[in-house]
Amino acid sequence: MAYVAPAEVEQIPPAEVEDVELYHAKSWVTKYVFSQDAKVIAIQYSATAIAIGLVGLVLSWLMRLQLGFPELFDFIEPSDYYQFITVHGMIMVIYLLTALFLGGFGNYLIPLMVGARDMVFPYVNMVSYWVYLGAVILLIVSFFVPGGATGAGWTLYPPQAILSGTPGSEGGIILMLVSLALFIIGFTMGGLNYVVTVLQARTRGMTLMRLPLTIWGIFTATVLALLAFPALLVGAVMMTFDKLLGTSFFMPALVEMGVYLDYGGGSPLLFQHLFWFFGHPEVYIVALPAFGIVSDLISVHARRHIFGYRMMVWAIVGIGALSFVVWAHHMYVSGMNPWFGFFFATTTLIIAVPTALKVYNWTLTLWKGNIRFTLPMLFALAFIVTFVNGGITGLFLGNVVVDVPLSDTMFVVAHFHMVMGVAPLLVVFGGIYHWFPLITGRMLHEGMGQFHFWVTFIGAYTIFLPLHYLGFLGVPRRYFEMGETNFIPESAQDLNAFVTVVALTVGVAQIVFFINLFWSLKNGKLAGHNPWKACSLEWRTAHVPPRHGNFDDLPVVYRWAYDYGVPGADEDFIPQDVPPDRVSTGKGEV
Amino acid sequence: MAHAEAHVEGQQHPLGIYFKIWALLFVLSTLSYLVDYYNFEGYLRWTLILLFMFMKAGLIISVFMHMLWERLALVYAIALPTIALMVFVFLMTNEADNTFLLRGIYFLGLGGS
Amino acid sequence: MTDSNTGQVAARTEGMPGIVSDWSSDQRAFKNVPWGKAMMWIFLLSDTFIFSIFLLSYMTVRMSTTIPWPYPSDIFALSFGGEPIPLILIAIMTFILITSSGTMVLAVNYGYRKDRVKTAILLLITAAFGATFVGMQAFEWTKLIVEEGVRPWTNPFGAPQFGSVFFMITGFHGFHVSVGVLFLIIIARKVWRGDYDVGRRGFFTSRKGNYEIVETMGLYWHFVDLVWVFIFAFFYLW
Amino acid sequence: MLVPIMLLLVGLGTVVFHFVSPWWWTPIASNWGYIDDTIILTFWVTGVVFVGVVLFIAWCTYRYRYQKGKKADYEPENAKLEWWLTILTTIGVAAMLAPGLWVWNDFVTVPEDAAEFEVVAKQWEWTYRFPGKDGKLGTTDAKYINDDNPFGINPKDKNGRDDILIDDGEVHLPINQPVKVLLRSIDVLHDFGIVQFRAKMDMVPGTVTSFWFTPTRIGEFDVLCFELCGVGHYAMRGMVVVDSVSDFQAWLDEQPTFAQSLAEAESDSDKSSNRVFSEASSPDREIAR
Ligand code: HEA
Ligand code: HEA
Ligand code: CUA
Ligand SMILES: [Cu+2]
Repeated sequence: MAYVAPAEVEQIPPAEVEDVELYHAKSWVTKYVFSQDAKVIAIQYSATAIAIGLVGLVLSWLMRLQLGFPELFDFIEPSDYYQFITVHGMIMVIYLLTALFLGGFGNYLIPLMVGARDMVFPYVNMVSYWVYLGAVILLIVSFFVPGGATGAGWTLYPPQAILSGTPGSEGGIILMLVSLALFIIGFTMGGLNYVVTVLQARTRGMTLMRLPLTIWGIFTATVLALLAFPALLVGAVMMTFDKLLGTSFFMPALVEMGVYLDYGGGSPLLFQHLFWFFGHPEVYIVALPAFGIVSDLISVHARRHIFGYRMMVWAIVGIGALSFVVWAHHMYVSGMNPWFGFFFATTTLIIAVPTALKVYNWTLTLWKGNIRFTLPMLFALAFIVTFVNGGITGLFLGNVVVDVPLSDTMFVVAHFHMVMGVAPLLVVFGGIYHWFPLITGRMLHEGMGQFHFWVTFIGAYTIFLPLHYLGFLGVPRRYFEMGETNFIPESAQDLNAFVTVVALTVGVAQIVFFINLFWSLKNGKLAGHNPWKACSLEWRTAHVPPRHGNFDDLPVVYRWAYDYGVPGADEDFIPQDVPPDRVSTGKGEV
Repeated sequence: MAHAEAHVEGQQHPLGIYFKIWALLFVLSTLSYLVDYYNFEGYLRWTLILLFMFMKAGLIISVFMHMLWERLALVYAIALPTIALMVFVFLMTNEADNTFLLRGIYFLGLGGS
Repeated sequence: MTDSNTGQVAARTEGMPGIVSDWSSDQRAFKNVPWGKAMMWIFLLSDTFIFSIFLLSYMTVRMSTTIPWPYPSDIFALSFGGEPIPLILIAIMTFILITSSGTMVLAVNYGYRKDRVKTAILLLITAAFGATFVGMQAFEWTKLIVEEGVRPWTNPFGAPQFGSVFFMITGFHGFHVSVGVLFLIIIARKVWRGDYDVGRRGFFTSRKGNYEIVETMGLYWHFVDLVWVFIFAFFYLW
Repeated sequence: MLVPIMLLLVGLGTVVFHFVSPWWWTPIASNWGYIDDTIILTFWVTGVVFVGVVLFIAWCTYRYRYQKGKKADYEPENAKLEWWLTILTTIGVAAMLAPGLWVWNDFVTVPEDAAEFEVVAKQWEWTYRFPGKDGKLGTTDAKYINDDNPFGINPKDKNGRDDILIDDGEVHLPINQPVKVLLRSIDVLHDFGIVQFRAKMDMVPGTVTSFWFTPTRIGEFDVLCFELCGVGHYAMRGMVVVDSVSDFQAWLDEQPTFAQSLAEAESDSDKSSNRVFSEASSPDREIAR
């Protein structure tokens, strides 16, 4: 796979499809606003996702203020608090990470990395973004309708989500559901593009087993999303009907604040199954792209090929497939059929094996490498640490009987922030530091980057590590305030206050990151072609940043994306489109 | 192989087969309708319904949607993910049964507790 | 073989080795499958998940409710003068949808022969059958709502979920049919005008289309028929 | 140099924090010691892996830091190494899973001699019901719920007449007696959890869920709600008091039965005029199959 023998040149097949005809924008508006260029769409997606992510971040501060200093901030009412956690969770998982990884990184990198001129259906791709924007706007609007946004938790469990004891049960929940439905529709349009582009629009010589792992991660995540979102969509539709039409899909006979309601016979557990049939793949939807991207970051900056590439690909595919049969590990104490516990605990722990292999392969890539401590590498290292930490706490929760005392405590909150809130977000940052030179032609400022990295990594770790121990004490999640108990020590509150202070610090430190982004746009060091000396195709365009259509002539691929440190070659890397007979070997041209 | 193939990649088959399948679909639909008309009950009914359903679905997918002539790479890519659905359906039958049982015991007073 | 761009295609392996060689080849995993068709197949897979989960939810609420489930056979009976015939309207709708599938598959076939006129006419006939189907569904809904007093939240026969599921699933299916009819008409118009012969650009996409779109449309239409097979079996007959 | 040191510090810091932190679980008061054991086991298995991985990266970043002109080693795959890692991980996973499932089997197998009592949750308070002398709980339905009958007990079910109702959030249990807790909610999801018992379970309206345990320590234990149930979720508290058998019996004898509370309601019946439910509006339900 690695050092392609000259004989293989012969086997690069001819082009199967004619080169596409590009749509050329006629005006400023069609070029930058209603653009059909995947790269512009990617930037639109990313900017929107990050903007809404900042809203999520601010919400997390408000939550932390309340948790750290429960008496102090009387402008935060319990109902506000529940709205904050709900919208915070929803924004972070779906509107920020899913959109950023797939819509943002996916749109930018897929065509470039597979050697295509654009996505296969640029028009649909464009519509995808605008629908997504609509979903985001609806989400924001929901804060301003009477009753405010929904406070049902991001899991939106009925009956509670649509009954009056929950904030936002008047209008907020409906807007939330509609916004989700819109997100799914928009995502489906984009997602079909990503999948078909990877499957059907690769350049000559680009076999699936030569794809950079970034693409494998994004591709698999997109497939998961296309198959998992239907469950959420259906659940959302049915809940909307329960609320608006008075149907009883999820509503058994019940009493709302003493009033017997006209519902009967429905199954609240059904919604939970639907939600988690979506929800578990969803967490891998945000994890797999991170896995992929981090593999590339590690390989490039350790100047070493990724270790066990085939294993990495199969692990991604395997994790993706398995993620559809583990969903009810979120429901161990939901009152579902008890024997499910055996099934789901087993599948859940099995999924740890491919994940563990990925972790090993990352570390084995570092091993015997030539590691440069660039910013992307720092973030990648931090990812490994936080991900392993969060992953192993997943093993606690996955082992059904251990989950019983820990479920719905701060331990769960700590688990998923470490594994989802911190780890993939570090990869997002790493990815931005890595590809910013490609997108803008300039490097980000190193000093500001270092500061941002250390504060974010150490800070985020410090925020969430102690929360596990609150979970062991038995502090429940989604508590506006802990109040009096006879078993939780006073010191738990001090810990909470400490965590809040750290969280605010980390949050404020993000300002440095944004300053860096804008400052470097104008003043960053010029990057030139391929500043990191990477092998994959996105750095092999004629222009940096790549223009509409990406490549002048479509590249032909002769090798995998990880030919770093090939013995015999002069350089320590050989880009994918360098034919074997062009590799300079010191002994002269072959 | 013909070099034009890269451009014309469609499926061309003699019309005859479509008419045959068409007729067969009519027959199968009639049969499944008759299952109801003659009031078959219990397992016989369910088996027949499923049998005719799967036959119809199979014909539509394989002939009308041309799966029969597609390369296996596509066929499997479309078919395999449905396994996840089957697992889901299987588990939900158990879940629903369990709910039904509990409701019977605690709300309707059937059986011991 | 050289780097020519002529679209030479080597003979392909079949069977299981074919899967391996297709997936490990470059450029395309689905050989000979145009982009539009690949996209439609994957969309249909996603849509399969949607419908399956609708049906699964129906199964779950039906199995877990302790209130008797109404007997669809009687509810959907129709009498022409004398005895009520069970499910007769549904049976006719089934036949109509199958017929439209038949005309669709013919349209696809003529599309590939680039027979502009026949293709357009067959597409229109398909659309007409589709519209008839939707019309009959509207009739069925009206009858149920007005005469039988079935509502999404309640019905006179038994478990309230019966009505909810009925309106939701047939509604969602009917929506698919209606969208299909719309697109059939649009494509028929394009075929009729000869857009795919002269390579006229799409109004929105500014791209040239070709007759492959007819097959892609066909996939969608057959899928709608396919879904009906399952709805018929699980909702009306079970 | 900074990077390896920081990685080392993070790894070791985590371990140190674990061992010195004053926050750890609340002492157990039930038979579920096995659960704690499984947690400890999981800690050791995963802890070793965590420390191993972090130390290994720290070492790599030190040993293989960038040197100009150096080239990384080229070895894309190493089947033997990958197999070993797979096997070892599988063993590790199995070592945690097997005991876990074994304990879970205990958790879902209710012993024959378990006594039953019911917890009824509503927004945002806990109430409880014990079977009366007949040892059987009466059937219930949300439609029977009204001011006189907040538990929704079927008035026609004679098993329910002698049921003992506790309406004030505090319940007593006898020590060392296995109990099966039946969990019922009349409005939304709740979760009956007692940290010291290491057990919890959601209550789902429209069905009855359950778990079992044996209290092993006399004392008062806070009941917390562990499932988001609206704005009052955080304040939904109750208390379980574990008594000696005789204290428990004395307490139980003081509690009113359903029949008594109905009779009481009868006597001032005009107060309950704001009945929310009328028999006619919801027909009796029969079982379908
Ligand atoms: C990116 C997101 C992400 C990822 C990757 C994971 C990964 C995992 N999660 Fe997590 N999880 C969430 C996001 C995520 N989770 C979220 C958001 C929730 C809460 C939702 C809510 O309720 O609001 C949640 C909740 C959650 C629960 C439910 C808890 C509860 O509510 O009671 C469970 C239970 O099984 C669980 C398990 C796991 C497991 C076993 C993994 C595994 O995939 C982890 C695998 C990784 C490793 C294991 C680490 C690497 C391995 C090694 C270095 C070797 C290990 C060695 C040995 C095994 C010997 N998670
Ligand atoms: C990816 C997901 C993600 C992320 C990043 C975060 C980030 C944070 N979260 Fe959140 N959180 C969730 C997902 C996430 N969370 C979910 C799903 C829930 C459950 C909701 C529910 O129960 O319904 C939850 C709930 C939750 C709770 C529990 C509330 C409760 O149960 O009572 C708390 C409490 O401390 C909390 C705190 C924080 C803090 C302090 C941060 C941060 O401040 C951490 C530090 C910040 C950073 C490291 C960087 C932040 C930058 C951005 C987020 C945006 C900018 C982005 C780019 C430039 C790329 N979160
Ligand atoms: Cu009751 Cu939370
Ligand atoms: Cu999960």
